[in-house]
Amino acid sequence: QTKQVIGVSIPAADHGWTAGVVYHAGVAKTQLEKMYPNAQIIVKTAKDANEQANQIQDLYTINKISALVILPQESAPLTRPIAALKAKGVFITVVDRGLTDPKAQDAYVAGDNPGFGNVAGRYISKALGAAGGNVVILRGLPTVIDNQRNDAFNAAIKSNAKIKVLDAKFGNWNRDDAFKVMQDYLTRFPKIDAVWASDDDMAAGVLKAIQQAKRSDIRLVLGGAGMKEMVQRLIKGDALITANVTYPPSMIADAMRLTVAHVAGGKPIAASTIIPSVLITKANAAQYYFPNSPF
Amino acid sequence: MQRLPVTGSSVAEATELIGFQNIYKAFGAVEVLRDLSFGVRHGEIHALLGENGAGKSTLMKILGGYHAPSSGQVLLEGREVHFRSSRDAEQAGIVLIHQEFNLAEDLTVAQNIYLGHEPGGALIDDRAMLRGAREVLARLKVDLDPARRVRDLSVPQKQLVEIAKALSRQAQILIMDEPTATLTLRETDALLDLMGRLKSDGVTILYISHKLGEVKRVADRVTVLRDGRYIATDDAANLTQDQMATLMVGRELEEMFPEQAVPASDLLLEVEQLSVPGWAQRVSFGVRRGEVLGFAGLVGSGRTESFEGLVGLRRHTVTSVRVAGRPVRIRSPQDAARVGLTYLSEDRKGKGLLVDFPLAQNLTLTTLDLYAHPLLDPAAEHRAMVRAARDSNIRAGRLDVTAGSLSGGNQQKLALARILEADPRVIVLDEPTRGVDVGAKREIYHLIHQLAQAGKAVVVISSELNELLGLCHRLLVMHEGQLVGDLSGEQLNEQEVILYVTGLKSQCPAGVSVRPGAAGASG
Amino acid sequence: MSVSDTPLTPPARHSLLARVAALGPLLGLLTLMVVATLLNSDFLSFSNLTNILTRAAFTGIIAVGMTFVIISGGIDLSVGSMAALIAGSMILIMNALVPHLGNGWSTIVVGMVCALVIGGLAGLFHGVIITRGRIEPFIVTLGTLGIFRAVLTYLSQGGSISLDQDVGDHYGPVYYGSLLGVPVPILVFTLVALLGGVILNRTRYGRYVQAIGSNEQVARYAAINVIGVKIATYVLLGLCVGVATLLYVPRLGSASPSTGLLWELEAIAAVIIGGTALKGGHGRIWGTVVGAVLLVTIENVLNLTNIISVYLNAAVQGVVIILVAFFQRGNRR
Amino acid sequence: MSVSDTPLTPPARHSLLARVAALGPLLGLLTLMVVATLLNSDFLSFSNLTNILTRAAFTGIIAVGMTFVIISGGIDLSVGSMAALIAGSMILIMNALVPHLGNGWSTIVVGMVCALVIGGLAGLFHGVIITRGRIEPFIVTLGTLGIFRAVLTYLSQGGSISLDQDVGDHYGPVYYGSLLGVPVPILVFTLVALLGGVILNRTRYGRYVQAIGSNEQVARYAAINVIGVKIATYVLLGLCVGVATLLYVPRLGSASPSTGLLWELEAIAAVIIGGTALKGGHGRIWGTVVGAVLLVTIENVLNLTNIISVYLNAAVQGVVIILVAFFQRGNRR
Ligand SMILES: Nc1ncnc2c1ncn2[C@@H]1O[C@H](COP(=O)(O)OP(=O)(O)OP(=O)(O)O)[C@@H](O)[C@H]1O
Ligand SMILES: Nc1ncnc2c1ncn2[C@@H]1O[C@H](COP(=O)(O)OP(=O)(O)OP(=O)(O)O)[C@@H](O)[C@H]1O
Ligand SMILES: [Mg+2]
Ligand SMILES: [Mg+2]
Repeated sequence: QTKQVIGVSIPAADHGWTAGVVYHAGVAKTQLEKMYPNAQIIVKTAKDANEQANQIQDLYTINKISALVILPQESAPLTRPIAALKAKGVFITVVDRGLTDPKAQDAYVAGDNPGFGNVAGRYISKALGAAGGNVVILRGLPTVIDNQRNDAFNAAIKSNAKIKVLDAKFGNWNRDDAFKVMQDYLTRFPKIDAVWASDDDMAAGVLKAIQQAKRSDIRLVLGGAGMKEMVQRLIKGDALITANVTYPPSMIADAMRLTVAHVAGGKPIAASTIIPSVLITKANAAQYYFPNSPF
Repeated sequence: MQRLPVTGSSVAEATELIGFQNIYKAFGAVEVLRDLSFGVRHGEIHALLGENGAGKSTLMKILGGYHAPSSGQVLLEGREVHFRSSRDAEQAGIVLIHQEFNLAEDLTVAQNIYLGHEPGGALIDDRAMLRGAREVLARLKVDLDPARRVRDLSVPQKQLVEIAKALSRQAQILIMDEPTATLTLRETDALLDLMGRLKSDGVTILYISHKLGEVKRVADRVTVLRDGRYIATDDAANLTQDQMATLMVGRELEEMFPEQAVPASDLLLEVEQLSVPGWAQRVSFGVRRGEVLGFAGLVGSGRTESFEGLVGLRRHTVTSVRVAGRPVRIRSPQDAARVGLTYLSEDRKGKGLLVDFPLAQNLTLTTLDLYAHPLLDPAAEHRAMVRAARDSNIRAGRLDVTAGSLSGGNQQKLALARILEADPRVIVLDEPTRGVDVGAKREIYHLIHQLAQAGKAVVVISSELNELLGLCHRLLVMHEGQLVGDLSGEQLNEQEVILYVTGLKSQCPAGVSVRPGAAGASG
Repeated sequence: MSVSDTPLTPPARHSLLARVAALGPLLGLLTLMVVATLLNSDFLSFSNLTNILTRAAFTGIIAVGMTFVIISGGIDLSVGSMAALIAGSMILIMNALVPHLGNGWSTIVVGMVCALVIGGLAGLFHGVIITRGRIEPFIVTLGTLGIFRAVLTYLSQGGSISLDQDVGDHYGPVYYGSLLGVPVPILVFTLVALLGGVILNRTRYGRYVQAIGSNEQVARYAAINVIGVKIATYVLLGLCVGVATLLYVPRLGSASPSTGLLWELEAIAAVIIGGTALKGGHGRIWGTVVGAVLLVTIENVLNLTNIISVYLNAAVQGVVIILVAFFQRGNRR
Repeated sequence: MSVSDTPLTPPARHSLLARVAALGPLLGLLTLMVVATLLNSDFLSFSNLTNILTRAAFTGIIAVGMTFVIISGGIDLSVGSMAALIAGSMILIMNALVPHLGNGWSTIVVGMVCALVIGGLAGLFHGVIITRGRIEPFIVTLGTLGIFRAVLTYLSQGGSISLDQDVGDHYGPVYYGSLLGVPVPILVFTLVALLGGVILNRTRYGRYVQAIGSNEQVARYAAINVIGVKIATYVLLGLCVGVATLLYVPRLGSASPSTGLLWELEAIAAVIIGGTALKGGHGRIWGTVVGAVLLVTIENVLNLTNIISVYLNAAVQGVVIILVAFFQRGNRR
């Protein structure tokens, strides 16, 4: 059997979650190359959509890949470049961020962004109970996935009429910015019951701001994506962190596994694999704890 | 000439403080100084004369520690010295006043004067600095606030700061490279007096100037260079100004000022009620075709600002401007250029030339449209430069160097050549012979008259009274922003003009301007 | 201070050494290409080389305009945001035109014209505020950097703006097509660079730009319309951004808040690596072109090989940039 | 020159108008504060004001160092990355020291010293390469911008490096603590600013920095050690980055590839808004301080209100920056 080159193109590690993606991709590469001696896997990271488009071009031109697993930095701008590769016969597996034209891909492995928002929204409305309360939101960066999550969250939280969303501002998936936004929320709103930080990196910043302001009105901070420090706090029984919502960076490894099995092992692959977002609570936390991952 | 004793022997006399021995200096392939030897005595004022580009500044920079000679020795009290920096030279008591300003424009006067020598301990003693600066300025009889930023000063004021800076260093040997080039009567007088006092304090002064009258007045001895070679040294008392000029140029100079032709009667430029806020009020005058009109005045009298206003470089108001009888509105230098009015700035380095640009590109800057069809033709620009170098006698080692590497006088000639390229109808020259040697001065004077005869109107702003008197048909005098005199004919003599210049005499009550047409009547 | 430091103008400019140093960026690029070929012989393949040049076209075209701005003594930090805004507006306009003009060339041409007009207007705005308003260009364009991108984010409501699929199919050849085997973006880049070179070195305007950067006062006294020339440099840059964007849109078919992120840094770096002084006064277009290609080549080489940790890509880029600058340092004044 | 030779009116610089214009950034800040108070009266609360000043402390401290670099005619684009690298290294060092020195102050002090040393060394590296290597500071620091952050990313393997929990608890007061009711970062910021002001305006070194920025040749002729002074500005800036970082680390107790992102732009903007010329020569520390506070205040005001779309935040920032610059333009040369 001829050597199959599989390209993996993912965003550069610029915050916790993407760091997890890079980590899991690296781990999967080692495992899979051992499992399939006829497969060579090349992992590339890109800092933006433009660089990623360049990168997959290079993977095709120079490395002569036969399959590509890609977690697009952004959906729309990468649709065309990916379609161009598919037209040249490369097997395409898209991860997490759906392309604007699904015809450009062969397989799709994704987390569930609306589900992520939905699970979070339902948890908060339940946790605040019948009395309801005030909620502030920290959004990520202005992108399609952030819009999807935010819309689903808002829809879900409507189920509890007593809940009032005070404001939603961008924390840029960044601890620092989340810290500042939260500081200002605390100045502005005398009573906040729950914070949807929508990401564990941001939740870390939010917690520090609350700690500094010595505010006791906040009952709950909900992050997301299952960062190991947060899961650990959950296991320890932190007062504010009572739950988390998965959006596992390890989905890249799943996608790689499926793709390599397909092109190097001839196994069939489903057109679409959705990895659902689930609620982590103290009860099931242990199984989502990866101490070796950077995330 | 043959009676001049040539003392440039290679053995320095015992009484000599400074000895130059067989100095050579080359910049790349360009030889600037060749086998120069002469001595300077203790406590004398020793003038250094020579044409533009003769190598005077270069030699002084060698003495001041800014350049090293390519070969040859500099002796100080008979001992050979090797200065590796100006700081070394300063430690030996030698301080140089640069021909081109070396001031940090963002710093204040006092900060510049003390740059590198700030008084005080860990913290600078600002008060001592201001006090000290005020003292040196007072010695120069300059009334200048030492807390002002140099950027806001005029050219002459900057020159005075440059001098004050050197004075504050308590030099034993003071090198002055054309310190009076930008100064008017009064500051020049004060400076020459001060030089006398310094001399009696035992300071040795090396003095470069193209103003031979001054040389005659203060110098003890004179050394002449030509083309980087030593020519002669003699007591100043033994030489007339004409002899000095002859030595410099190497041949007899004819009459400095050309015959004046009679101007036509029609006015090429008429200006009514020109005011530049803060600098000049209601200045009105006219210039005839073929006329050379002089503007005299002290520093700060507003001549420069008036004309900068007129050509649209400053905010100004004016009742009317006519060029060749047609009313024009001038809001920018481009407007002025369009109607054939050009202005040569007195600030050569700051406003005149692009020192980092090649000569040709400086020459053609205002007249680029002549070389664009529609693409620029560098070959044509080069040809123009060759022509201009010949016509204006610009001496450069090669023509592809940058303007900044020309000697001061040659830069001035280049700046002048540029504004003539535009073939203007009315030419305003602000200090056109600043830093120019006698030979070249004469050429410029003749050029001015050729321009006048060719039917142009020429306005000359100058701080050299002799120049104005010899050159101009008519002289307007400004004092404190106002025209106070319109002198011609008999009135064109030094005593009379000085009375007006210093404000002791005025033709009209302050605020009432001289009518342009009234020239004849008052004369 | 040693004596040898002091000459007023370095006579060395004319020496052989200086001539070689002036070629610094080119030598850097060649060295890099040799290394790349040794690492992976496919580097020199025709398709890889055209890939590199095509990619260099975007920031390259912008960098040509930036060269003028920098030579004149200015700077423009907003070009990346401007590109994003132009891309977004252009797509919205074209999408809106489809019902009226169809999804063919008439729509696309109108879109392209709009790209140029928006770029030109943005440049005009910069130029006027900077010259008439007398505000540091750094500040003005730092401000518009935020403004342009924010407006795009608002237009896209945080998501992305996608071009109508059919229009995109017609528009595609502008990026993906080629003429005589040369991809269109490379042709346009070449054209822009040649034109830029001619304008800078062979026209009055170019000379004035250099003169103003060298000494603004002198230029003013020499009856040069300083304000007009300066404004024109920003307009020119705006137009270049417009051209780059109208080549870029068919490639990715969309615009989002992250479009054109950090292009300003890349464009400015290309200019400076190419040997133009950040303080203005003199510079050269070919240097800028080499600079732009060099930056893309570094990225390409990193994609071609696997020898260092992915985390260290940026470090390699940094080291190469410094090394290239070191090669050409003899040329600095 | 007698009294009668003095000009008719004092030059405009010394006029009332010029004095007011010189206060431009301060007026901008005050206006903004008035608007903010009208929008949300909590703005003026003690805790909000200390929040603002504390946040301003990081980029503010860096901006003080940057003021020196810019006045001397240089620039440093790498400060954000440098902060990230210092934070990461410092945390790793402290974590490694816990077994030996315990989790108390001795570990922390060693960590702090390391922060300063790393910052100083990075600055020294910049200074030497820029002066001795004669490379444009823009290029050198653009290179190290990539290098520093890449090294941190490598060290953290893309994730974040977290400080040992117990050390963090001991270290916390350096950020969260206060002295006489004033948070420590504000105190340090004040101290650094005062020191910076004294050094810039009252010491020889400060004077030389200005002289070099104004005219390097003149400085050299005045026998100033130009190279030494320039290197020292970068070292000073490196130390400032070190100080800022050692205040910052206890705040979040971690460093990640996104730590300090874009701080360089913020620091440079603070300097320029404060009235220092990008071309160097003159500047003022108090202006920089006001600039830093102003930038943070804009952000704070935007967070405190809800009147415009979140998507337009950056646009408001941009407009305010340009407006403030417009206020003080009279002050420009
Ligand atoms: N750094 C330099 N590089 C090249 N040529 C130089 C340099 N400095 C001076 N020269 C040349 O050396 C010659 C002598 O210049 P210098 O300045 O000494 O003349 P000068 O006698 O002072 O003239 P002026 O009266 O015009 O000031 C000139 O031809 C000048 O072009
Ligand atoms: N207080 C002051 N503030 C600003 N500038 C001053 C002041 N005092 C004097 N000056 C400067 O004095 C200079 C001389 O004035 P001006 O140029 O109008 O005189 P002038 O008659 O042209 O004399 P000259 O051409 O001989 O210098 C002005 O350029 C101006 O800058
Ligand atoms: Mg000279
Ligand atoms: Mg004057």
